[in-house]
Amino acid sequence: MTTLTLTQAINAGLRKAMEDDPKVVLLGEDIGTLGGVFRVTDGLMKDFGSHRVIDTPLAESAIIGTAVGLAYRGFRPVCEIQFDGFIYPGFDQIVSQVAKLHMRTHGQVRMPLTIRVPFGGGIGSPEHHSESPEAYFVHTSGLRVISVSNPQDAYTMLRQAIASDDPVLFFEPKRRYHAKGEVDLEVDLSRAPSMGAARIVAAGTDVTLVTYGPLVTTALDAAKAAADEGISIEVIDLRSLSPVDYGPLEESVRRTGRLVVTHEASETLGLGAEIVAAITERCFNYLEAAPVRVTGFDIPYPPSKLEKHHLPDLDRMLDGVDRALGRPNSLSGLEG
Amino acid sequence: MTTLTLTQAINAGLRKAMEDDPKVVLLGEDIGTLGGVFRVTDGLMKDFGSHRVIDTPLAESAIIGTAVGLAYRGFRPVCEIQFDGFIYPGFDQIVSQVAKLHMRTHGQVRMPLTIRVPFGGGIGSPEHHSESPEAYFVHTSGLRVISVSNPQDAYTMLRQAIASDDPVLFFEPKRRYHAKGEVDLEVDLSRAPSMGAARIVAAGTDVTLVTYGPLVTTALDAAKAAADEGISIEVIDLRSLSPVDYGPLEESVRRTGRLVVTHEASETLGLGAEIVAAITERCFNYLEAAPVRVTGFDIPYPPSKLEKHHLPDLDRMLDGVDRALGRPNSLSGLEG
Amino acid sequence: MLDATADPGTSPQLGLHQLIAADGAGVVDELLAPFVADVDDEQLLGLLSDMVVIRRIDFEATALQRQGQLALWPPMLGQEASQIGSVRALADDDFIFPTYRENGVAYCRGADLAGIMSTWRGSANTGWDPHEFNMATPQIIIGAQTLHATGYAMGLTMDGKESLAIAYLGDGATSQGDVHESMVFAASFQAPVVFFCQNNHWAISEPVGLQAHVPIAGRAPGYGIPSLRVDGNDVLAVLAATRWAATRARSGGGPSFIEAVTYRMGPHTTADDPTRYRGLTELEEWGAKDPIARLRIFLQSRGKLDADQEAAIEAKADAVAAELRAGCIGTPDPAPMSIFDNVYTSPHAILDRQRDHYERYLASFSGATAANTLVEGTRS
Amino acid sequence: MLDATADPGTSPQLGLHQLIAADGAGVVDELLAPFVADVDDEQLLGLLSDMVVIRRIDFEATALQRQGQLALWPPMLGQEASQIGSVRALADDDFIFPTYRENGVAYCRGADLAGIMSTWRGSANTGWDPHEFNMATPQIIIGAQTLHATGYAMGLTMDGKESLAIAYLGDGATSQGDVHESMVFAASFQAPVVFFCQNNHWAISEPVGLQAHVPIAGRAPGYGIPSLRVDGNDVLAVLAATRWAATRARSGGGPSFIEAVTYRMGPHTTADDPTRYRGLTELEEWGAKDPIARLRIFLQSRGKLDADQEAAIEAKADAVAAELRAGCIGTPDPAPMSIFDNVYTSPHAILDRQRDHYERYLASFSGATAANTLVEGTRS
Ligand SMILES: Cc1ncc(C[n+]2csc(CCOP(=O)(O)OP(=O)(O)O)c2C)c(N)n1
Ligand SMILES: Cc1ncc(C[n+]2csc(CCOP(=O)(O)OP(=O)(O)O)c2C)c(N)n1
Ligand SMILES: [Mg+2]
Ligand SMILES: [Mg+2]
Repeated sequence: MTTLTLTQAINAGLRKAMEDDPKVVLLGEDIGTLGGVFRVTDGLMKDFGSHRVIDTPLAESAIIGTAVGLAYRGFRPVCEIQFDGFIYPGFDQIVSQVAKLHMRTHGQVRMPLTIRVPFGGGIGSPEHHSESPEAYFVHTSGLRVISVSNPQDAYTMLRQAIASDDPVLFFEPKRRYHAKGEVDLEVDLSRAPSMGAARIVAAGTDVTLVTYGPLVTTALDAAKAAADEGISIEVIDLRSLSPVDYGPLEESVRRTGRLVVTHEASETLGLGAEIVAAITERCFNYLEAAPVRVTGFDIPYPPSKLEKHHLPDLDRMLDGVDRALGRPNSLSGLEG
Repeated sequence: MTTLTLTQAINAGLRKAMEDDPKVVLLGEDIGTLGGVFRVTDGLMKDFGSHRVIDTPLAESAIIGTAVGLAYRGFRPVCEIQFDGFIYPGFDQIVSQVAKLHMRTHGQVRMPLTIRVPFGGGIGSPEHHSESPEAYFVHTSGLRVISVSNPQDAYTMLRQAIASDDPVLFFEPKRRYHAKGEVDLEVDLSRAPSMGAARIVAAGTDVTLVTYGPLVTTALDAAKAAADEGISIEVIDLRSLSPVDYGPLEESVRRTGRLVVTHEASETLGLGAEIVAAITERCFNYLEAAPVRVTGFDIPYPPSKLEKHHLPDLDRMLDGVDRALGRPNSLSGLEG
Repeated sequence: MLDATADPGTSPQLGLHQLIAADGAGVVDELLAPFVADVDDEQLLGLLSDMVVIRRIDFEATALQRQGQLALWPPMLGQEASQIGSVRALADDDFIFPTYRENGVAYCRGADLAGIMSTWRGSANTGWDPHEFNMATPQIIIGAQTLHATGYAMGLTMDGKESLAIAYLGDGATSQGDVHESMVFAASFQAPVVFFCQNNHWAISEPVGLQAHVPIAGRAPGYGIPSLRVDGNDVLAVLAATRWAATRARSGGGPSFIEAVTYRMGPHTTADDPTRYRGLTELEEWGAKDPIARLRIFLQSRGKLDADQEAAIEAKADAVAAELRAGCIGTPDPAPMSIFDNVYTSPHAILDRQRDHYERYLASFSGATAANTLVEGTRS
Repeated sequence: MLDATADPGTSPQLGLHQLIAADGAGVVDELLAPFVADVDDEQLLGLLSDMVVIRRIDFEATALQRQGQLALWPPMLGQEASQIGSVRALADDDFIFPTYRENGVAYCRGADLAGIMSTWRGSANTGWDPHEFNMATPQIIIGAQTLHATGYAMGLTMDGKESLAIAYLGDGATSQGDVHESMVFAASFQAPVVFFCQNNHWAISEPVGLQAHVPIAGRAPGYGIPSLRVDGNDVLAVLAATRWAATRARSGGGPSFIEAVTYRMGPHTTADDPTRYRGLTELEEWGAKDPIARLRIFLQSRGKLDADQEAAIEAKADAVAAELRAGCIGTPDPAPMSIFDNVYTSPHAILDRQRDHYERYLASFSGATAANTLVEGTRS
């Protein structure tokens, strides 16, 4: 076990994937000499050369589109999109090409791209640097979407994503980049939990709190705070956003009867909508109250001085838990 | 009243909007001399000139992006995206500019764009010509999204969309383009129902069937077929997809206790997810069964010879209704 | 010095290059001639045969569309020299990224005729295995394939291969951002990619003048990419130009751009009505520049095309047309449950659930076989 | 003839145009000279003053960022001549579409200093009313604003106005598809738009050579857009070049492209560490070409800049810096509930519900005033 930050763990995962498979190449803006604006690719160009760690011209559609061509040729490209808000110029290539080419070619061509996206807010950045665009990709058939919350998952799941023959959107919670954790660098990928599996990160009995990425830490804090008030929250880290691993969610909700989903993305058609809908469909007779969503508002990301109001925090999560529990002291004063 | 096809109604709506306001200009590929690949803009270039009906070069990002510039200058641009699947190259301009500029400028700049998108399947077309991308835009704060199902709404709501100071995505059900209906060309916009209002198009008591665009006709047929079996379906045409007008939906579900949502778009994070989630949150105590979604599958749009399997039809809708009613003769044999 | 066009190494050759004029007369072109010095009469006959055959494919497919056997067809009438001249300049391991219109190219590459038709029939997503023929599926999103070709070419360099990727694109496509980004990447990485632009003068109803104010071939030099403007109705010149670009690519010379100036004699697709936007004069003018007629005259005037050879070519075309028709009509409809195939390479719980649900749903109509037949009736 | 670069009307002038050399000596440039024939000593002093002032703004903002008063700052150090020379060539009703770096341009346009800072402080989305100053908000999505400028310019033509739109962009931006599409549209519609590209040699850590294999100014002629390459550290030459382009635009001549060759002397933003990717030699080399020093020498050598004038300029800079600092520090945090404002122009049921909910939520912490104060504590 080694103590690593999230960025170091991703860096180690990239390094290991490149060592294991010469067909793994990295593409992105400023990922080479600079090592990325977050230093995630630090040192990799030096060690693997500029033919495998490629500083590209400033054009996201081309980063994805040339990666498609590289995949045609048998490479496993790992693209870095510098910030969440800069993925949209590459949207067409992702939706119409990356997601569809395997089906379009009757399975004869594979698109084992990994598209790394530092995402989410809370770091005091200007516009377009704090977005949570994951729902767009979850709605897009043909893609897999994952998000990590800790260094070990980052290391393991990134390697699994790169090894996957399906295209994977890999969302990195940038405000947790400096969070440290123990990482087993010798982890056996075939024995590690699949990147598709959700994980119960805190056991509880009263309410199921589902989240992913940057808010897992906050949800765990909320569970601790609630415990002091005698409320037992089960926290689930989704890990895979598409497909969602409903097994553990269903099992948990059947026990607790109550569901809260929380994410930074806007509420309307954020991932919470799908989870509330699917759990309602699957566990209707077990639900004791309406599921609750605690999310960013339906607004463009606000100026950073106001982001704390947009982002779900511990208090808003607990307010959501109160609502799910139908507790009279619910802060919002709103019914479900 | 005049009998018009859906395309003729849209054409008349464009014409009226252009007559009423000299700042209304149309931009798109092949919309001028040809009158659009669906002839929606037929005759408009001839009558209004090529400075108001602009055949643009073949570039969707530029169609949207120059419309943004025109809006800065006080114009009300109406962009045509030739087919649903060609909107993605313009996605960045829509999401990062069109949707956000009003907020970015503290309300000082308005983006009264209307983006017309012929959408949906059922016309035997090749790839990228039958998609239902509306959910991407419903998830995008700052946009309004509407879809029409009949010529009168097409005429009225298009004019309302163009008159709106907010950007509007206007989804036209291309497989209903030739459907005819009575249109009051003298309709008073201020008295007509708002483009934001949902409408009950068939009253019923047993189950609420919610849909929009191309499937409204199918849903009405399903309601008729069900009536023969003694099942009373209330059909709601959403009309506005963002924001959804929950008033009539809530009221209906409180009466019926059962909800089915149907659309062509894929299930996962299709609009049905939001409606099921929101209605569950708002009407939990009134629901007698889990809401049901009847949608396209989570696949890229299939080859046209197979599209009938992907698209919800009357039978699949009735199967959904059966499931919502918990009827034993449910075709699928599946529980909720 | 700072004039980007001054260095002969990256200089455009923007005159219209020709080897056979519209009237069938030979033309001297010093740049192109060396690249086809080896082309003998037999090879010329081969090119003629190819063009006649793909024109027949085009007619047959158009007829099949009218008869309801195809959902749509994008004719290549008038562009035979551009398609044949380019594809015949390539080696088998050169990788082709075509648009929807390069069906003649696909045929030359060896793709099965029924396969080629299957996507236009609406029964398949691809008509061939891209890896088997080193040719991607037809691209419908305008311009997108130019990035794929550039990426593939970057991969060739990484793999140390002396091969190339070629992207076909139309004049309309040149307006798309993706095409620009391709040229930026191709130039920066000196990728062995050939941009082969068929300027057929129209993008559906829009004339090329709307997309480009000055000749399209003039853009590439601004990226440091050498560019050639060639008579796209002159199969020999197209062959030579493509070999020029291919030679550059294979010898480490990086990307090249070819503008093949040709004309779309038919509608955009069978769904289009060109009489709404263009006159007969232009059509007649270009009819006089027909690629097949001119090669025929060129050969005849040199006594290299006799009646037997003509007949052999026609017979070949007849056979191909018959094969195409039979293959197309005989293509079975795909199985309903196949819509769930190949979305992912490995199991996917949500989709598997939907598949399972739909399978049971279909089965409920007519017992066990339902899942493999079409559902026509409604239940009520 | 077919050579796109042969027609002088659309021909690029790709030599590097200068009027004042790096050492302060005057240079003869026949193309540019007429455009600044009217510029007298007073105006030159004004340009010097502008440059000194915006350099001070830059230093002050950098300092404020270090002190935690700004979240981020993108320095313009080294690019003063490009910003001042261009903006001072414009009329008030010319509409500017800037990037995040044109803060000196915004200042010259009259925007309030505290306002300019507010977006970098993180307290506002825009620092000024675009309609009041005919200047859009700073664009962060690289290249996107070039389309807005083109559309605005198309609108000017429709309105019959003799005015123009100008898009600022960086060297890195030239790789984006949007920039290409802008040039296509600008050329097709002969829109009165000026593309003003500051080639400051870097896009964060990427040298311009990665984006462009040959000079950037060489691209525009491929679209039929005349192009000028100008010394971006020579304020007089930039003024002249922009007037050249503006004159073309106002007289129906359509779009123009200017590449101002300059250098980003500072980091990309205050968050960047350029020592990771570039050496001191380049920095020293460009330090010797400083835009302010050269104009100073130019004026001094002609006896047109005395100590009093220098002092007056410094005093102005001091005053601006003080105003900026006070304004910035004094900017109040925006009200929490303002996050719901201006998303739509009219009521929106879903958002209104969220607003209502959040208002009640905030109120629950500390009574009625909560909605207008910040919530810091947790409740447990
Ligand atoms: C991104 C995108 N936008 C629009 C279309 C619709 N469309 C199909 S073909 C075509 C014209 C293409 O013209 P060109 O590139 O010249 O090729 P040609 O058809 O002449 O071979 C258009 C606009 C599309 N397929 N993709
Ligand atoms: C679409 C997009 N991709 C990436 C970025 C991140 N980014 C911000 S500035 C920048 C470099 C821009 O370089 P250039 O255009 O030369 O302008 P300069 O910063 O030198 O003024 C990058 C990559 C962005 N803002 N937008
Ligand atoms: Mg064309
Ligand atoms: Mg730069």
